[in-house]
Amino acid sequence: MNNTDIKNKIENKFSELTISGEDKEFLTIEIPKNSLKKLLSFLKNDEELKFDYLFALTGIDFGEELGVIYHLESTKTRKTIQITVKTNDRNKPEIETIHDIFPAAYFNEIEAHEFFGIKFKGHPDLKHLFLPENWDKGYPMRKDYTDINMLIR
Amino acid sequence: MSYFSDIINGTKTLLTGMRITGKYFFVNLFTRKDVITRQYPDNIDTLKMFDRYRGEVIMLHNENNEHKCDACTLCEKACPNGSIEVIGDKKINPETGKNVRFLVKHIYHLEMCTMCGLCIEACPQNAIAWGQNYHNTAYDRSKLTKVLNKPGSKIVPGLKG
Amino acid sequence: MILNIFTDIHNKLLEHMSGGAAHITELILIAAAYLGIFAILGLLLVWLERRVAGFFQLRLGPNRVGPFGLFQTIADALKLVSKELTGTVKADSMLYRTAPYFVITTALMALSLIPFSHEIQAFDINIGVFFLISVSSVGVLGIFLAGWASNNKYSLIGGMRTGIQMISYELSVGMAIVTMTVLAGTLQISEIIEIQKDGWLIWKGHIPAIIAFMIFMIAGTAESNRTPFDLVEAESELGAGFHTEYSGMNFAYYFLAEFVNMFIIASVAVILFFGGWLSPFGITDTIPFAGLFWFTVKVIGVIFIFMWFRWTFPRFRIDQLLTLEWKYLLPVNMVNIVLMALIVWLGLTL
Amino acid sequence: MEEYLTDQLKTQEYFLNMGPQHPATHGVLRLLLKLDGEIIRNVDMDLGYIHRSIEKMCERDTYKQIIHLTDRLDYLSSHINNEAVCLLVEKALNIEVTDRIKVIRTMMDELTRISSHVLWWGVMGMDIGALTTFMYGFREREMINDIFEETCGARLTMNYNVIGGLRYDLHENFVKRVKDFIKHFKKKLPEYDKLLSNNVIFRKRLEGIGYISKEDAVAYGLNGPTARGSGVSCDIRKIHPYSAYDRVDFEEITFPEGDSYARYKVRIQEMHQSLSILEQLVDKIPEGEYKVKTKAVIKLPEGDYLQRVESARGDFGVYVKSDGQKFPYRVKFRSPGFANLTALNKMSEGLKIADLVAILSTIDIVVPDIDR
Repeated sequence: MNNTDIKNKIENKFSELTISGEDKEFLTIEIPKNSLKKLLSFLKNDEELKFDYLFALTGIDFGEELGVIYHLESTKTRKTIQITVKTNDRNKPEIETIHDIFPAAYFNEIEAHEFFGIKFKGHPDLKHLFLPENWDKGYPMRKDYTDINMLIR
Repeated sequence: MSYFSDIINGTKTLLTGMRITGKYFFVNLFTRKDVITRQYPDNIDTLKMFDRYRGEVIMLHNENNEHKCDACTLCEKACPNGSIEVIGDKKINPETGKNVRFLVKHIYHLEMCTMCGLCIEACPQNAIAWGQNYHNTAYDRSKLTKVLNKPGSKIVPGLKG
Repeated sequence: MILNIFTDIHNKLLEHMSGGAAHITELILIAAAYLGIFAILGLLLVWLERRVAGFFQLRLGPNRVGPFGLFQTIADALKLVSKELTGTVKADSMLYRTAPYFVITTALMALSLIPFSHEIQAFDINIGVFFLISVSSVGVLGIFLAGWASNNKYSLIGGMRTGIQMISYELSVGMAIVTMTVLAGTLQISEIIEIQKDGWLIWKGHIPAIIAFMIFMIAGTAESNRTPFDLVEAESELGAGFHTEYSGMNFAYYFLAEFVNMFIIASVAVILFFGGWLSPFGITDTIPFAGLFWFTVKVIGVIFIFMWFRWTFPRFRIDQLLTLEWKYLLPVNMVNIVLMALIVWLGLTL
Repeated sequence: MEEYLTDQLKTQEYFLNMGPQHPATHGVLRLLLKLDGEIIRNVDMDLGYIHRSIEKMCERDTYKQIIHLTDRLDYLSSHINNEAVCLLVEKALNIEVTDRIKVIRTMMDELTRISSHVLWWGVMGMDIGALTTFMYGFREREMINDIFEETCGARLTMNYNVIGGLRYDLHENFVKRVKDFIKHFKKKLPEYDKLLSNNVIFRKRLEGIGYISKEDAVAYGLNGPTARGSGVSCDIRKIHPYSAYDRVDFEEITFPEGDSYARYKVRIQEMHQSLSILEQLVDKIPEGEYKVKTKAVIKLPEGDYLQRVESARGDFGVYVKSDGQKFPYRVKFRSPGFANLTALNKMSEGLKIADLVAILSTIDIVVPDIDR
């Protein structure tokens, strides 16, 4: 099963997403945030694809938008896939949680929330994990965050 | 009868473990052959670090108190932590009449240095190198800020400066 | 020939003063002497432990202060003396302060029974062994109280673990001793040693005595809170266990008492199984004070085995500790007593 | 009767703060335990005590400068972390490195793995209560550290990989030292089994403790030896071979039991495998350049790049989003320890404090790797 097969399979099922990177190492999918959960549970539960290993969950600041990048790996085909969701709202960014599909996402989502301020809808406990409990100076990993103590060249 | 065989097998495994440690004990008691620790302040005279050991950045000086640094600041740019500050100035070389850079101070903050070695790689003149000094402790942080070029030192004649 | 230096002192004192005064002077003298022995023993054993641990672990151990590092522990003790005594705010301060004294007092009381040689035994009571067991079980209280009074959860867990551990292993120690007293036929320590003049009890009682010895060693390790039974202070789980909140000299009391307790357990093993201060085959029995040498050698031998255990084995978990006691040691012990009784009854002793 | 008892014998649950300074947490990890007596009801964790935000620091550094930061992630497999960044950049720029570089990198990886596992073994014994193992582990580790120091210049933060090769060529003593080490370690490794693995107390402490099923292991994103103890085949060296791993012969160790002892056995067996890899390569280091010429300023083309390597703790990944500048736009270090730690609550449910310590040991966490 190569990237083209996977691409075709996903495109048959979902129409609202864009897939690129067929010739690259892994497929790159960009999907609107409301169909994210549907796509992920499809990818996980499909017998042929079986993307059941959440390799990484990365929060990212695109400048205008905030987003989350999911890297999934299939334990069956050993293919990797990259899924990006974006949200326009910088003040109240909200993305659905996926920790009920991938338990591994639980702490990663807390991390993304802490550093990028992305609210994961449905996550039971978005506490402070890395930052101090009384942290209120914003979201440090965003591009517009400034800190006087930061070493900037 | 797993009850009794458990006891016997269990005891056997314990005795095997005791044999291993016991062997080391008696070897060390009588010969000290297996002792792996080094007696640190006692061996300070014989202690030698490996040639490539990255202890601190030093500037190489020859016997005439001359170095090779022409204050090009490539090392300062290469440093990820800002632990190098090169203070250079310009003057007119009396021989050639050109306006050239020369080094005033090469300041090295050992307390910020992560020993990544990018500065030494970046240096086109091989003016700085690794020193094998391992005894870098100080009671005051400011003592770790060092000036690498020795007082009164000059650039090796013939080089650009 | 000197029979017992303590009787000698008693008689000497009586020559000079009245009965009551002599008695009190004697008490004070002996108490001071034993306090000295306690401190020296504790410090020496700490040094020995560290040195032995060093060799087990491919190191040298303390070797800088004094010859062979002998003064290292004295230096450490001096450091501890000079340290501030800290405590938690809401600790039960009365219990918190008194708890260490439970431990040292009982250790001292037990120490008074130990015959270092034929001549040196302060207190030769006719129920000696029984007295020893009962006194040493009071020492647990000190640890338990320390755990409770510190008002620290780690200490509390440590204290609770002590309670469980001691109640369980007290049994095994007691039963192993009972097995040997069946063979010896007496509880008085000097008599137990006297009996062994024609052969040590571990030889006389052969199979059941050897089993009793093994049980005693296991239970004795547990009694003295040493690895593999050091759950009370399991440093990888509880930090320091019951003495987490103790500092300075209060901590040193526990530390020394732990080592003195180990000495006591080892001495009991030597008395019950290896003929106390008797020399092998009676070679030096006529020389005065030679017993001291043999006693020390034997005790250090047993202590070395304890240390060997400590530096080899991993630690038990609390439920495994109880399983070992109640499912393995206790039944074996019961059978062993019957076996010993049978052997004594049938006259099969060697 | 039982109802009566549970009604009368009420126990109170309480919290115990394990860490940030605690001997069993291997650094500054804080665990909040909800306990009933000694039985664990819930484990909550608080991280970040040594969070340095290395990912953010990378956004202001060039690709060359990133490498030395990865030393400080999982300091016990620093060489492997360096390699991940170098491989990523080399892959993105299509830099083909020589065989010599590949083989040396592989050997260094395996030495790193052994030194990390040896340290883990020593500390594992210490957590369970056998203090002596620590020094025995360090005896072997010291030999490897000497090899590193002689060739790379540092013992822990080696920073030996550079983009397009290696910082220095191998030291002339390298081959001899590695051979000495192989000979020495072959003799000492069976001792590990005799001293600890077969010890009845040790086995009783680990067997059946901290069980996690294969399905859960995948779902929680477990990786490395921790997942392989549950029977998940996840060795990146086999799945996505890099450097010289496609030309050496080794087995991927998996055990199906899923308990602490299985995880323990995986690491012990991995040391044997690493040793065999070293043996295969030590005599066959090809001649060639130790460094390929690269551009002075490295700029990655716009796009997403991902490189995974098998570090001593598991599946270490670097994800870089580049916008074509000389600084990366976003760098993500996928930390194996963080993923493994997330399953701690699942593993330790209903067990005792002593078991939690054992589990923490067998998942082999390194806190800087988790905090990043």
